[in-house]
Amino acid sequence: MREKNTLVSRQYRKRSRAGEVWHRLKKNKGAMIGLGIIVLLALIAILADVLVDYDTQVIGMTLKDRLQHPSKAHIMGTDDLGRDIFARLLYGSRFSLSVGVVAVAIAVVVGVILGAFAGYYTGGIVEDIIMRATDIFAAVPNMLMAIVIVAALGANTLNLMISVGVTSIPQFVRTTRAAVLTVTGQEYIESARAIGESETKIIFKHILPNCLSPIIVRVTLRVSSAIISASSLSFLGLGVPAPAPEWGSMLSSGRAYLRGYSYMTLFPGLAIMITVLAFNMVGDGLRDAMDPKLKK
Amino acid sequence: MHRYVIKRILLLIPVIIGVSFMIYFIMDLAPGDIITQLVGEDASEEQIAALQHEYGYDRSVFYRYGKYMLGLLHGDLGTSYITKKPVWDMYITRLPKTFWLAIGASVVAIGLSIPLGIVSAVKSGSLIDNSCMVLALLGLSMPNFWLGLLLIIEFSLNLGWVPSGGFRGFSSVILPAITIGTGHMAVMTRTTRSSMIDVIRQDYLRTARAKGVSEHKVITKHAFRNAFIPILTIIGGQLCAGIGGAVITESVFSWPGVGRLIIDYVHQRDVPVVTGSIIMTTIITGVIHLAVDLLYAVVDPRIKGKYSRKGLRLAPRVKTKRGAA
Amino acid sequence: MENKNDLILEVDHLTVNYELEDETVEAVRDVSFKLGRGKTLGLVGETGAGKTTTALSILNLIPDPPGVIKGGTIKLDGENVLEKTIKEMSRIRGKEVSMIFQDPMTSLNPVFTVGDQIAEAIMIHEKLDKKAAFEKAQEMLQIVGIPGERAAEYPHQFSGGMKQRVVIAIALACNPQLLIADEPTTALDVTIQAQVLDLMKELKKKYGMAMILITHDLGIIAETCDDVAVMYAGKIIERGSLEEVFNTARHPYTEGLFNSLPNIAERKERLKPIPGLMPDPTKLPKGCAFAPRCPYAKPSCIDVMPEERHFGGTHYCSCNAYDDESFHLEREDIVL
Amino acid sequence: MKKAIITILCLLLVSAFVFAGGSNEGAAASAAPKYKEAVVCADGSQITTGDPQSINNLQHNRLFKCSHNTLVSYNSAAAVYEPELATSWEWSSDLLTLTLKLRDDVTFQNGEKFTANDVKYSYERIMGMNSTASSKFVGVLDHVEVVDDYTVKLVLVSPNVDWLDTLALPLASIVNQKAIEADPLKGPWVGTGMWIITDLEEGDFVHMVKNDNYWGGTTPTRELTLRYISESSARLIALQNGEVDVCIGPASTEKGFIEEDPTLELIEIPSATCCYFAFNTSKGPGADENLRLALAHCINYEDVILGASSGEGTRAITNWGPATYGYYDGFGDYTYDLALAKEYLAKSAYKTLTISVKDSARLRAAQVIQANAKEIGLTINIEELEAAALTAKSAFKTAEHESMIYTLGWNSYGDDASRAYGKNSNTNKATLSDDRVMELLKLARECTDDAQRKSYYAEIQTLNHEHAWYIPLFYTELSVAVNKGVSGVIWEGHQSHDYSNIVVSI
Repeated sequence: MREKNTLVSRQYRKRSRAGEVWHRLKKNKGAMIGLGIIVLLALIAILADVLVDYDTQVIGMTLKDRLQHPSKAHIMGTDDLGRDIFARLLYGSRFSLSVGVVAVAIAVVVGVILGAFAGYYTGGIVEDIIMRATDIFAAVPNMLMAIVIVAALGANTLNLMISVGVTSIPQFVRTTRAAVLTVTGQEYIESARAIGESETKIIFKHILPNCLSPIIVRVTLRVSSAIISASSLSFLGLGVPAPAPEWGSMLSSGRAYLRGYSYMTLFPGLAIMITVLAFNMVGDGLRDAMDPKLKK
Repeated sequence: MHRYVIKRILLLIPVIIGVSFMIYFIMDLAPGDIITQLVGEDASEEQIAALQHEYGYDRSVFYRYGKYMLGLLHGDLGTSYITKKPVWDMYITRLPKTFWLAIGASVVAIGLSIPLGIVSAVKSGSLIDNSCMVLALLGLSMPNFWLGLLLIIEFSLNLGWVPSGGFRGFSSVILPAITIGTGHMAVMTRTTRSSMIDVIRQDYLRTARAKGVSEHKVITKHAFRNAFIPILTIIGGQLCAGIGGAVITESVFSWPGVGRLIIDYVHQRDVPVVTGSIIMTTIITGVIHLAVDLLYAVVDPRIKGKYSRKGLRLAPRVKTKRGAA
Repeated sequence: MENKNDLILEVDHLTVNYELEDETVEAVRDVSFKLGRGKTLGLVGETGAGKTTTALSILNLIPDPPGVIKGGTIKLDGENVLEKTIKEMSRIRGKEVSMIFQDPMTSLNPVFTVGDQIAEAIMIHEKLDKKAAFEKAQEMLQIVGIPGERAAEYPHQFSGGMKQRVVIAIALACNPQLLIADEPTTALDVTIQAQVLDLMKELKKKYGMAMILITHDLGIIAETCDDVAVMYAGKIIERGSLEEVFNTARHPYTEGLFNSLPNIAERKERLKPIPGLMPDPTKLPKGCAFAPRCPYAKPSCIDVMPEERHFGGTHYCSCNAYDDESFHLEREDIVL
Repeated sequence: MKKAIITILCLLLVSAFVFAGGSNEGAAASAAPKYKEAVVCADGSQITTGDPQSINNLQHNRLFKCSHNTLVSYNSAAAVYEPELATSWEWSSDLLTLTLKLRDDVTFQNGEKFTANDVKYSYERIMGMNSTASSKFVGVLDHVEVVDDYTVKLVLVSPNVDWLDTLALPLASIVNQKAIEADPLKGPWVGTGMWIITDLEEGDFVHMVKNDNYWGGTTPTRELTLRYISESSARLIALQNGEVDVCIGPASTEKGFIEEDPTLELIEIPSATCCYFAFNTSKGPGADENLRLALAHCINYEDVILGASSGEGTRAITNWGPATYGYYDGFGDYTYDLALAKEYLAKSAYKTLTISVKDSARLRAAQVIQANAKEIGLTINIEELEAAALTAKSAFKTAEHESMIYTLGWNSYGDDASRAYGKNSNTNKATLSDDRVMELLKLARECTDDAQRKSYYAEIQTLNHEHAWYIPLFYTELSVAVNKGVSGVIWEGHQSHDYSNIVVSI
């Protein structure tokens, strides 16, 4: 074992760390499939305006065509207002992805900053305040917290992002703090101090880059659960307002039609499922790729 | 040990105060207030004024919060604006149902995830590993109400095996427990897997193998027990989430649980019910976390020593990877 | 010695690779050696030389993946362990052969009492019930110098040296005929090292078992072993009795090992470390792996795989320098 | 002798058939109808209280119609007020005093005798309650006089010819003083009704058992449970599974399953619920009549019905209950005329409008209207709000909404229009305070001449048509899915069905 690990790490020393992670990620078929799907979804989201016309295809309705099962004209059928589900799904990627990404971005920015402070100034009042506040936020179950926040702020896309984002903050604070703590305790930080590098240089050059991997992994996994949270809130009528074709609200608007017109829930459901799956596979892959313990 | 438990319980107090403050203010300041809910749409001004006075809405939110907290100090969770019942009574009738659902979901999640996670870890990197992980992820990525309704249609309507909803004995727990449990699967399987992978490469497993312990026992006894702590953390976390109520699954299965209690009264702006229920959830969650931390000591004797040591600030939280909760 | 029945272990042409994603590490290359009953073989070499892999192969415990035993046979008491089923292997492990690992800190399962861990081996191999096994475990603890009452304690309550004693107790619990000790004292304090070594020697004598002692500490070898094998880059490059190897080392690498030892008698002399590092095990040269570091190397050494040269008795070494009959190591000049 | 024995045997046999009640199952099946002992009715709204005077909504009304009684009741089929706890009543000539004679054979479920004092106690309790129910009494009823044990006088503040209707509402149920004083929480559950509330878990169910001492008759059903199943699909599945016997409001898309199932029956009830578009006429774009009329003429009403309720609804011409006193639609509907709509819009300064909605049917209607409005260049934003937030936003005094889609269940009496048109009413979603309308409402309230009164109401509706404060959209169609054996329920257009006499034959 011991012998082997030394051999392996020597072998990888040739590449940069990011290159090394990428190299290992490339070997992971699941992660690459996931990454492919995410890139595709991102492209669809960016090109949504080119692919479909928002006014006529996405929100424009032809009520005589309502509730049509999938056919050549409408490959995923039409919804209860006669809109083409396929067009709405394509355009909806924009909302669903942005809800997931922005929510997590909010959580990351706030969480990482707070977590880094808490981790770097350990033992002080700063840490105490931050961690106690985090405990309080984390004590309330995520979904309830999100519901309460959306109820207070009102249901719209931005508030949805905020509420999902806020509920994810404690995770990022804790992850970052833990990572900073581990890294700060490492000998190379000590040696950086010993050779007299400045405090800021230590934080930015040595500590933060080495904390990235748990945070990156957490981000990919959190994006997918943010998408699910958003769709759950949509189910409760607290989601992206109509007629925006957010997948979660499409899914929940189809719930009354589940028995006769299951395709109305099937396709948005699949879209969510595939997206979540893709982010998770990438997240898992990244974790495996970044975790030295899992090297083979 | 006692000191530790007492310390942990005392540490809950600031959290409760923080949570109550946060929830009370958010709820109180949310648009729409209880007066309109209570008095209906064609009330006179006098009526509204009388009610505002009765509920302290003619004064500042700090006054209302202070009054509420004063009651809380005496163990009073408040009285519902809507039903006029003590919040404690309302909460406590819902709690057992939520509790059984949370337990059921955990049983489903544990029963499915741990075998999957162990197999994944043992066969890590293989096709089996990947299929296990995808299987586990399917549970997570399938929206709960969708899965729930599909299960009702199949097992209740078509096969007639179980009731379609409501809390009616053991058989009624099965479907909602599966709905929630499969959602927990992804995280738990992943945790089991990575924790087992950590452990599987430990020297003491080699020692065990070297003394002739069968491979099966090496994994299930020697490795699993060591890998169990992060899994225990996840189980605790999911149990806590369950105690908070699974709003959506409860809706689909007409389950009279805590989650729906809270959301129904959020919609009606019944501040005491929402605040009181969330405080109770916080307390129970805190107790579960404590129990989990104490269980660590049972699973891993090394931790026991840390609890009895003086001056310990916090629990030796075991770092875990929680993806999606 | 030559009689087959006197041999407890016979390793022939053992080759083990670690097959990584895009490279293959040749950890053990065509290793052969024999060990007589009751004898002690010292396996010496640098970290990464393949000592542990060789030892693990004997128990068929190479982590797979990525480890693959590519070829060879390992006959334990005349039977090839590489052909055994998993079930048969678990009957052999701990019963016929036991192994003590390098780091006592990590070799014990932290969540079980030491008594249970010793008793487990006894229960598996001697079909005793739990109570009887535990009693025997307590006896074993006493044998290794730990009070029997401490059987109910957990590993973290023991010091490093005590843990290694527990590991030894586990290993000896079922009177194995062969004990493999993989750097049993490396992780211990010097004072404890001596205690543990003494204990091992004493127990070995008491039970009359054979032992393979893996170490890079030549002092320990000198004190404990009957035979010595020196490994370098997955090959045994020199093998002989203790006296033969210590007094008349034949391989330049063995000489290098001796030269890098501090000599307390003559402190003025500077240490002479072997220059360079072990070669990348994924890209071993065609010829002698030591050639790049060898002070005697000729250009041809890199390309030509050295053959075994026998020097009488069991002593041999793999070095092409001996093609030249007049070749001898510098060290011999000093010693002789 | 033999003959006699045979005759006796035959008689016995026949009598066995005739008299076999619940005791002999095999014999009874073919002869007398057999009924389920326990009946369960499922609804998508939850019951939170057993106190009839504290709340006024559909699901609670259904409960209180079982557990409690009112002095009078309204028979919507015959459109007459009928005696319930009161046997007869009489208005004074100034329409300010109503004198009621009460039944003398009624006891409460706790054994207390019902007298005029209970009426006084109950009504005074409502007046002091500050609940949704109490606003119907406060400002209308001045005081209650007990004349003797079985005669009571109600003195009103101002004449109100629709006062009897208020008395017929479940919120005017008679409760028992002793019970309430003994247990403030469960005391109000005690009524004089056919069903005794035994267990109430809000958000789950209300369980009732039959009151064997009920003054008004009996029923073979022994237990009645009202269950809350929020998801319509799950509710229908529960019915199909036989877990419940009545399913209120099955999803319109799932009606096919009811028709397919031979054990189920779909009951369609003519609805009194009107879905309409309301502008906030007090400020903003809603105050601009041209914008209102532009929208009125560009909406494709058929599409709205199709989109909002799968086509199950009837076009509404006027914002009035179809069975409500004073209904008038002589002015005809708004024509679908884009050119006209554009003309109106051109005259308006506003080109955007926000619609606030709260639930999915209204959301769908709003989306259709949004698409319609686009045709004439009017941009509509949809704002989805929680019920509580929307109620607050659209409250009369503090109205902030621009427009909304609202659904009002119309009662049968004319003054119900005050809810939609009256000043200070929070259901006046148009925030209307038009002087003429207020005057007309008051005139109608105090008028006993039928034709005159109707003309007042017709004028209100005509004014609304001209100014388009409210744009009527459609009357929702009500349906209830039931187990085929269900009978005895009085289905109401305003949805406060009376389950008291429900039986399920098997």
